[in-house]
Amino acid sequence: MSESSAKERKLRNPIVGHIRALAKGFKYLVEPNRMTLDYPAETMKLPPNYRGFFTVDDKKCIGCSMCEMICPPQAITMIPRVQVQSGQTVPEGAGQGKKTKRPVVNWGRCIYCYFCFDICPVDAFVPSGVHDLAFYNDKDYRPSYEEYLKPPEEPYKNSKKVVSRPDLKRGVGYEPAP
Amino acid sequence: MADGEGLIFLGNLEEVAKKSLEYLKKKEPITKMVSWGVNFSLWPVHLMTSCCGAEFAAAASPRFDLERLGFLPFGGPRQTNLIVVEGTTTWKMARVVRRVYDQMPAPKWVIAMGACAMDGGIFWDSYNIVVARDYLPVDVYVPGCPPRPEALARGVMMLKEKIDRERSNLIPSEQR
Amino acid sequence: MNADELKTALEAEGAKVTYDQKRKVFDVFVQDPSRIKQVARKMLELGLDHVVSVTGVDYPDRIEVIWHASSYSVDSLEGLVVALRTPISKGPPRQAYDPRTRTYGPARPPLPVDSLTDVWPSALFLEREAHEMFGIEFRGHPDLRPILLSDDFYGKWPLRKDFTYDKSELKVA
Amino acid sequence: MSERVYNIEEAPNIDVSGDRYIMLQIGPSHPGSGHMRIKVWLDGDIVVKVDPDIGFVHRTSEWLSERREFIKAIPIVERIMLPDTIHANLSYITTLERLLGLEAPPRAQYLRTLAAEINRITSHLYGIGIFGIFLGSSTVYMWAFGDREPFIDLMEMLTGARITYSYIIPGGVRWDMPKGFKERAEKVLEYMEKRLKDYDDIWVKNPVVQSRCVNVGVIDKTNAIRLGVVGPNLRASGVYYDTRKHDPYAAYQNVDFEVPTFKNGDAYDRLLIRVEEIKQSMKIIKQVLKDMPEGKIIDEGTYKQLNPVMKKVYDERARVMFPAFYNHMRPQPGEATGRVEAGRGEIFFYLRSDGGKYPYRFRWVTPSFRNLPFFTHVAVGYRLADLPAIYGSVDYFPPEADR
Repeated sequence: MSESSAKERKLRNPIVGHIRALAKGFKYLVEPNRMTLDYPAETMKLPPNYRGFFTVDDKKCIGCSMCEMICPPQAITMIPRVQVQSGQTVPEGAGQGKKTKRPVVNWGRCIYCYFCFDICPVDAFVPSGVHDLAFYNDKDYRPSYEEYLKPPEEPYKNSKKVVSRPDLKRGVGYEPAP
Repeated sequence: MADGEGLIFLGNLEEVAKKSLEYLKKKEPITKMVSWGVNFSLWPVHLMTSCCGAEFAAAASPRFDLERLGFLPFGGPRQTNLIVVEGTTTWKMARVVRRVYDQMPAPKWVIAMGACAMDGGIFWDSYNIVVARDYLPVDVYVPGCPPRPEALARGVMMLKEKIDRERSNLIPSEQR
Repeated sequence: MNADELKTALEAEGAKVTYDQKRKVFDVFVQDPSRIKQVARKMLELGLDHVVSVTGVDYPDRIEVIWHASSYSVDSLEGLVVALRTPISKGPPRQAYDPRTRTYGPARPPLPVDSLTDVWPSALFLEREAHEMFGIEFRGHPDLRPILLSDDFYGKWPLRKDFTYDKSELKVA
Repeated sequence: MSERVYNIEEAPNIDVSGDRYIMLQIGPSHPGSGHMRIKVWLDGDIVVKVDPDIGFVHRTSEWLSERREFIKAIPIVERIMLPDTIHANLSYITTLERLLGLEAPPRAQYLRTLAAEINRITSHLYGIGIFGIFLGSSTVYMWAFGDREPFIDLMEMLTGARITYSYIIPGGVRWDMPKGFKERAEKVLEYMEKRLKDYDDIWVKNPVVQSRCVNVGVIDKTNAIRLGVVGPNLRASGVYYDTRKHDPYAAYQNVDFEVPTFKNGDAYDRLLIRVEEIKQSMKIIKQVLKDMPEGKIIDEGTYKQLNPVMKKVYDERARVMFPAFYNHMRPQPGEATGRVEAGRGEIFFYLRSDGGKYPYRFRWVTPSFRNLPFFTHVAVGYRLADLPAIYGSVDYFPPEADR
């Protein structure tokens, strides 16, 4: 024990303590600092690197399966790409090459670690900016490839977009998003 | 009420009272009022099954303050009508959760919060993990690992919509 | 007392000591499990006063039990984690899964080794965990009930490499 | 202020089987945090024996990690210690780097220290808030959880997640400090310093708290060492020990900070020490922000393996993408250990590789689990009404203990 300078604590006199605690409580009663986000009316616009729901850029993806390999909960599955750019549908299994596979994410199992983003050799994943979704049943969170390509819709479109900022008085304050 | 509405006042007093009660339960102003009441008193059990409990606590804290939506964690299961499965449940815990669920009075709802409760999450292939829908009737799934408090708020609001949509079944029948 | 002095002191007890500073491994290997308590007493005497972890490593022919000890009271040892390691040989291999009766062969009996809880009381729960996960029977341990898992898995020793389980046997209610 | 009735040495040997003692089960569903069943044997209302029944959140992290690639254990260990995710991540990566023979560049080390200290503050505020619930004060729960939010916002800006950061990777960190982070952090620290004075009045030096915590749950120095207590609980008993000082990792040898210790080892000291540590963490954060060296955030060897697209992303957005070898990391056969001081105490890692794709043995011990023998002793001899104060002051986090 090289430094054994244990601190001596000072206990506060109970009467003084009660008065100071009450005074402090009273101060916050007349001067409350609210940091509440009025959620459905105001929604947060999160920093650009926030890890929320995401989609894949169909043009960039080369179907290499790296994301499937690194996904820790195995939420990504590579499926044969059925729909091509022009909108025409090719039968499943047509064109056996590597490039015909595309990743699909099971939202129920995804842990939003973004390892897939970082292992992707062509940087094909795109964050959607949406982070608050919920589903009614267990079929909804397993999208097909077409559903997955569309970025998830923001739930409250008419809400006020705000960003948080540090506030010296109440800790977290909000200002309208740029 | 198979006899039709006109025959409510047939029979002795007890029967009439019973029948009219059944009739009123299905009527719009009553169900609307009950649904409104239930919607703003969704008290979840304070049962942190796992680490999503930290975000559950954050959702009850001043910044997100789900008490605005009538969502107030309660200690005893007898006063509650919502159970939030917060993340992973193990075999040992699932039996406890089921027991707590059975103790809750009807009507009751279940929110599966977090990837582990929905589909196993990162622990999906563990021998000790059970997903929520295997032992409880889940109403709303909230994805995330852990979900943001906003996502939980959205889950609660979706549950409210669901309660309002199915409000005709809200009042339980005679047998509990 | 520094790492080199500790090394000589423990080698005098008949242990094989290796020290790798880069990987932070200070390894005290005792070939004979019956001498483990004696070495542990010596370690306690030298100032390694608490246990950080007790665990096993399952090899094909043996299970090695490792106590990681460290010090709060001796200044120069505080940066060290000393691993006290001893092998116990496994019994006959376990019978395989029988699909007809849908059962496994009887679980391999726990392997005995001396408990060090009377030397280091801080090993109490750690040894209990190692017993549950590896089926190491710590002789002299006051309480070897399962701690982390439900009773369904007791006797199956999950962290051994031959662990198998049948999910259909488990029920919530 | 209650006095201890039973002697701590003789108490565990009392035979509780007779009619004299009542067994009371508390939990697993209880109005505090987490769940663990505590079986308590009472003589009248005096606790004679405590038997914690844990394992309700045992998620088999060791078993799973031995069946996954090395890189996939990062999210697993994080989810186990939710209030201390960075520390779990850091301890695993420190050990893995020793096994791989990698070393992170100075800037990455500083960023790790920065993240770890911000996380320590949120972790202690979490503990203080939960302690408030146990003592029946929802005010301090609201305060502490509210004041966690500015720090969580900082981490969100730095790492891109609220709680599960997955920020530290072998050889460095994933993102550089974004623009405007420093100014924001300074503002948050200023706010917190002011706020800590208010905490003194309303909670820490409140006579109600003093009367419930002083001389309750005392554990002296000898017993604390004997039972292997870790973290703030150890230092509250007067043992000067901190892994950051005694086994330095990241950039801790370059920053100047004190390790606060207290003498009495009761519930009140365990509360005070957390407040003191918040102050020290803020001191470290200020230094780290001031001295942050320039340079890469990933080691040269890993940087060279990035493909041109990834290098472009690194230059434009200061984001490290993973080279392909992360998918199949194969360290040399051998073993390594690592220790990190998390908010609740010391995390210990032991990794063994046989040269294969998966760890041969993945062993880790979390602080809460190591505090269990202490927990069986600390409440003995006090009244049942003191149990919430003692349990709350230990800052026990069940999912962390069960792993």
